[in-house]
Amino acid sequence: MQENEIAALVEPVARLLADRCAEADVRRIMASETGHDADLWRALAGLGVTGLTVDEAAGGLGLGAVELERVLEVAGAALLPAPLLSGAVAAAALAGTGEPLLAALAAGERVAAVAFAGALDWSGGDVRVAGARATGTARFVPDAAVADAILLVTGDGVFLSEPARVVPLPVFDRTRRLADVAFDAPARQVADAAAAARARDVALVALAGEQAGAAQRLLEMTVDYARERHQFGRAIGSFQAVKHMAADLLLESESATSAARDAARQVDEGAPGGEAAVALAAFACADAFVRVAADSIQMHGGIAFTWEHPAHLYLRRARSGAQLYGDSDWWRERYLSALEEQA
Amino acid sequence: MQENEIAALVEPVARLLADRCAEADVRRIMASETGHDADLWRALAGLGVTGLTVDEAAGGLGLGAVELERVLEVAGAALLPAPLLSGAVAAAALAGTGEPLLAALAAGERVAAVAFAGALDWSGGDVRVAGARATGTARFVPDAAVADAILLVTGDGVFLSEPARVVPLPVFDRTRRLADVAFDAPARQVADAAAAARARDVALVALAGEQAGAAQRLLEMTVDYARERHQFGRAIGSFQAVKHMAADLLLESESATSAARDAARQVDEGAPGGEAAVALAAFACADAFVRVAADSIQMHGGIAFTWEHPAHLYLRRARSGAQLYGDSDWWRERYLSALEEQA
Amino acid sequence: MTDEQLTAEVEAWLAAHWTGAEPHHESFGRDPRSVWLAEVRDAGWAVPRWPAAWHGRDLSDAQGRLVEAAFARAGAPGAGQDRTNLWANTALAHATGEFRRTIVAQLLAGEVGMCLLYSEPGAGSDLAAVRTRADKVEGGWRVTGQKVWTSGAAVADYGMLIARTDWDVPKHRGISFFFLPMKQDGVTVRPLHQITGEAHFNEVFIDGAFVPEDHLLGPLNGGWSVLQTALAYERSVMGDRARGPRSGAGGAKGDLALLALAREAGRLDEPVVRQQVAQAIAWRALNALNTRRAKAELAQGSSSAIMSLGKLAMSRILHEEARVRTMLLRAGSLLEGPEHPRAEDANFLALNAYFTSIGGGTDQIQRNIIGERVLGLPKEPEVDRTVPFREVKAG
Amino acid sequence: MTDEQLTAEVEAWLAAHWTGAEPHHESFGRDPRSVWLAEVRDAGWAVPRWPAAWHGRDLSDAQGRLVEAAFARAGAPGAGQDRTNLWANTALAHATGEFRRTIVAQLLAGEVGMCLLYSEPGAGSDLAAVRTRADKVEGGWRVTGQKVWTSGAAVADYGMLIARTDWDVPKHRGISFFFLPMKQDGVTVRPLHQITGEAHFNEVFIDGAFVPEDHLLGPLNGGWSVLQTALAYERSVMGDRARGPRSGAGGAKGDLALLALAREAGRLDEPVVRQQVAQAIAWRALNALNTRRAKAELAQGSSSAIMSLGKLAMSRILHEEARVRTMLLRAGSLLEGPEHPRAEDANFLALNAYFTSIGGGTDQIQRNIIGERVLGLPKEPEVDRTVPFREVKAG
Repeated sequence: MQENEIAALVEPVARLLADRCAEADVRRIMASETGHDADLWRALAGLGVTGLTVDEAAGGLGLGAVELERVLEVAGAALLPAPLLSGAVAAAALAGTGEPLLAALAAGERVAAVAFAGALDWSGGDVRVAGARATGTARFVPDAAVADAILLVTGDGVFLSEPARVVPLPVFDRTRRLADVAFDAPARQVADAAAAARARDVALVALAGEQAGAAQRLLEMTVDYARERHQFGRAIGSFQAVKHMAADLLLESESATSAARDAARQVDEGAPGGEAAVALAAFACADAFVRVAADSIQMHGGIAFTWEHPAHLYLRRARSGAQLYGDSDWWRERYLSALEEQA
Repeated sequence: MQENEIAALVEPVARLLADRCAEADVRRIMASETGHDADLWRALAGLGVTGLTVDEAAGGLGLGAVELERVLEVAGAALLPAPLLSGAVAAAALAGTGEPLLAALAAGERVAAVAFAGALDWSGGDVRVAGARATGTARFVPDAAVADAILLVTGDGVFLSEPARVVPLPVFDRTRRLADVAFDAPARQVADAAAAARARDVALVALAGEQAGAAQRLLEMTVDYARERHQFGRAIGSFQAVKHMAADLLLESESATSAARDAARQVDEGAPGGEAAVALAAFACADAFVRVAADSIQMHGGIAFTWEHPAHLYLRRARSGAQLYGDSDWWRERYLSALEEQA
Repeated sequence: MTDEQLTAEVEAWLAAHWTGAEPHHESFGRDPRSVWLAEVRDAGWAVPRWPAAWHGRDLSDAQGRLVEAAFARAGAPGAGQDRTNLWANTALAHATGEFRRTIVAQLLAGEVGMCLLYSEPGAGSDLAAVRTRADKVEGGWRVTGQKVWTSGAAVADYGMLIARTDWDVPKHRGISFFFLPMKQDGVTVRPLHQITGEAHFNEVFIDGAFVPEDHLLGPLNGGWSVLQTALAYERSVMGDRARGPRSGAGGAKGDLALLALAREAGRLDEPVVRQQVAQAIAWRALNALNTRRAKAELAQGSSSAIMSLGKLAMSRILHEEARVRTMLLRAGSLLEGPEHPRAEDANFLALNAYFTSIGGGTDQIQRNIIGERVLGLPKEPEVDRTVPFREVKAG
Repeated sequence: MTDEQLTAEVEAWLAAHWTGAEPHHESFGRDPRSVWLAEVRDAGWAVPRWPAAWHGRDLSDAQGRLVEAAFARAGAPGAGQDRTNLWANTALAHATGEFRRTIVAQLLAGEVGMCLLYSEPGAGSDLAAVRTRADKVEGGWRVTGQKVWTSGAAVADYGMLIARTDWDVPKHRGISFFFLPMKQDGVTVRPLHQITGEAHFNEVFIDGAFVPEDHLLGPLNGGWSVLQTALAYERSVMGDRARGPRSGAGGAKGDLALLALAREAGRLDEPVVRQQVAQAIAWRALNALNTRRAKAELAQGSSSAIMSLGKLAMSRILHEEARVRTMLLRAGSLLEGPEHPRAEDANFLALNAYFTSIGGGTDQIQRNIIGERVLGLPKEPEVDRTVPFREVKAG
């Protein structure tokens, strides 16, 4: 898509979220038992967002990682508590399979979660798929407790299996619910290893986009506050201590945005440098968001040390996202390995 | 020694260096072929500084690491280009041996250098002492080219051997000359492994003291400049960007000073936590001095980008000292190992 | 009196009065702790360095420490409040008349609860910008405004309050310092939830509350300098107030907690982990060495520049330790709650580190203080220093 | 004219005139490069977007790029100076009369050498604080003062000079902009040795040097805005001016140099090393991605905030790369000189990184610019903005 088409795609989503996913909504959904708002989800489905990356044949928009990433920048900015990322990854995992789940995902009628396992596991689970049977537990699976279907994505391919048990976890970032998912049932392979790898890349790019978007928004909020808040007879943003932090954070958040968008492009193009680009986005966006969130609290001062101020919601999201799909040290290591292979 | 006695010891040294080791003197000695000023050395000997840690029986002052560290703070502050550290380490290595070299060191009549080798080698040399014979090359040995005697300090003890070849090296920090020293001759053991270990500790504490003292002095110079230099109608030190860097550097330089002095005390006391304290001083002082030197240039601006300004002399000293006796990563690793053994 | 005689006297008094616990049995209707503290006060041990007319014994600082040491050996509380009791020191220095006599005695016996009413939503780093107003009425002042970051407001009898009493002079010159009676209509206390979810602090809404004439401390419009004295006490203890892990399950205590945690996580053999754990431990160790050196320098009578660095150092230590804990736990840090104490600790510490880096003056303000007061760098131009407060942009 | 026609015309002209090198054979007594540049100028290709009356062809920006592209394909220099020639653009915009006509033509042909006379020992970050004075005399001005950080002063014919022409107005309003003839008594050029030991710059001592009346650019006392235009050119290229290793022995080029160096040092299997090498490479890669995105945004007509970040990013990259190189070499970095190219590189880069973090506005000034111009944060109070320059503290 051209930049103007992307803008036209993103704009109604941003408007919907401004209206239906304001801070008060986020707090309400956070405080709810499931962390999921079915009405909001239907409204997103109404814009086609739930089917963004679902094949057109299954009623989706059939778009790529580039468009997904841009939509998730907006979702991240609003701290959207909804299974959007999981659904997009599921759609990538099932692309071209004609699975009936795809149409239900596009329509927003069903919710999918994705458990990475085997060679694609970052979180210490022990799921094995062997002899058409899945056993073991996948850890920290986003949205699993509200999902109608849980895909198992391993180094060998994509599988569907009925989970034996889904145990919701008490999470630090209550805008993204996680669960441990135990398997002990037949597993049906629905896509190959290439689809699984692509699903992994889409997950990372989507998360990176969320982080970049959240960092941008939080920095804007912080800069606005620094313009308006006066101490010592001056806007605090006129003090170099605050101004220079803001400048440094702009570099972080713009770099994150560049990295996430470039990785999305490379995933769509299947470019040879793709693995490095995805790894770079994974750690650069995670680190940038953590730093922006941390420094934003410092720049606000006391007001951001309160529960009522939204800054800590961003910090929680930032800290959690930085551990969800492998940590930054892990991805820096992968980045260097990918560069070595290129060199 | 009590604090007031130490002050009385240090004060004449500081006065001598202010007089005879001003920036112009440092530059003159830097530019000389040997990097050594025999007159200045004699003047130091006149104050007893060359015999600071030499046994009283051999005509020295018989002082410990605590006093040595404080004198080297002053030497480091002045970037003293003289084989003072080497001589003090040699004295520690030979303590109690009655070697005739000790008296010559105390009197300033001879200059000693120390090559760490074997288990105490940090710099990639390959010296071996076996069958009362030393072979191989010790790398980056300070002051070797002007030394009358070169001690070999290994994990097994302290040895004297006539070097086969001393090759002066082109060095980045011309206030501390280094040479590669090749051995291929009989080696006579003059002290045991405990003396060798103590010499190693004294070397590290002495270097840490130099670094702490240099960091203090450079920070003072930088703060003075920030008070006097005006841009935009204000002293640059009134800008938070400069002021806050200065505050952070004060934390660095004071921490370095505390670490160096504590390590010196523990070396003298032979305390059980001594190894950790020495390791801590090694990396904390090296890192602090590098940071103070680097940021001081930035705080000065263009003037410190000139050869004529002394800031880069400190940066050269800082960078070199940080590699001379093992780098900071190495010492952090040793620090943690020492803590593990204590725990 | 020689040091030995003094110590003997204190020990004799303690032997006669201190039973190893506060006197529960003889204190019907009164707080047993207050009963004990009143005894200590009346014996002159509460404030041994103060004048005899003010419950003291006119002792030197060094002798005062002997008194404290004897109490500490016995495990008895209450001695040395001349060094530690913010409230009593402030009242002695600045209150007047009968109120001074009453309140000082009560404060030394812990008979009244206190809180601080300084910060406002619009006056955090810049305390001189307070907008809470105290308007003169018959017999005293009527106070209206809002205060935040108050601890203990719900149980306090008095709040040490700064309020504006003159709006037509520059901001530092129109502030007065009061003891505001808290238990009256017009004072409403609400819990203030922190970033961690806890509520250690309050917001205090003041709507026409009354302060009697004699509850003014220091001169009218001279409150700024009273506040400076009071803040000096606070700063000197700030470095010690940083809290440890919430779970209490930290394994090894103190400096080596990270080492223990890394071992427990099975990651102590990873070089990248070892470097980070070592550096974090080192920062804490260096701060301890700085503190020890500062105390030694102070003991020798030279003032120490190092003392002012502790809060800034602690801020870096706490943020970095939280980061290293998180790194060690990896995905394990996604959790919280009592069943996941390691994650709870890492996340709590990451959030609570701002208590130190923001509370009691942000790191940025602290760097200003170090730069200006310790290093002698010039202040920034102060745009509001000479402007009537009415015209200052604030909030 | 269509794009195709234009390209065809340029290519035809090049085919007829460009022999693959500048015309040595026919240029006795003249600089062969100038001979060629004069031909390009006279054909209208030097400044295709400028008006025909000024050596141009009135082309659009896009068409101008076609001209540049055709020259680039042929390997011929001299086209597109309307985009790149600082001196000519400044002269065209601000010079007047006959001098304008002469100097623009000479500058486009590279017939005169130029240098910048902006910075002074007392006016670095704060260029408006210049104290070099230009005093009115018959037929022009007499200039006295000292300039620093000048490149090419020894061979320059003119220096673009800012000097103070009114001392009784605020500092920005008393500065004028001149083309100072360098080859005269009263102008002394001395090499200025940098921290690296090299001397790429000069100090220029000016003692009563004469500037003719018509060498004033822009209005008298209106030099500050002329300077701003000129500085804008410079900033846009600053990010590209950072220099690489001195030895040229860096192994792999560009982004992966550190990877190659780590392998060469036998340390690529150390996890601690790998993390640091990866992060340093990542910063360079992220800056490249930012630059690419900024260019794409500019091409779409939206202004880009990212462009202003490049210099700050490059400063971090260069300092960090030097640090990683040093870490890789360990004690090997103690050396210097041609026999130790790796050490030479690491040390040179560590020193030369300040060229980027200080030169052309320090990182601190750059953060001000980003904070104020990009993020819209308010400026600091400017104490000297309205004060007669005589009364300003400077230097």
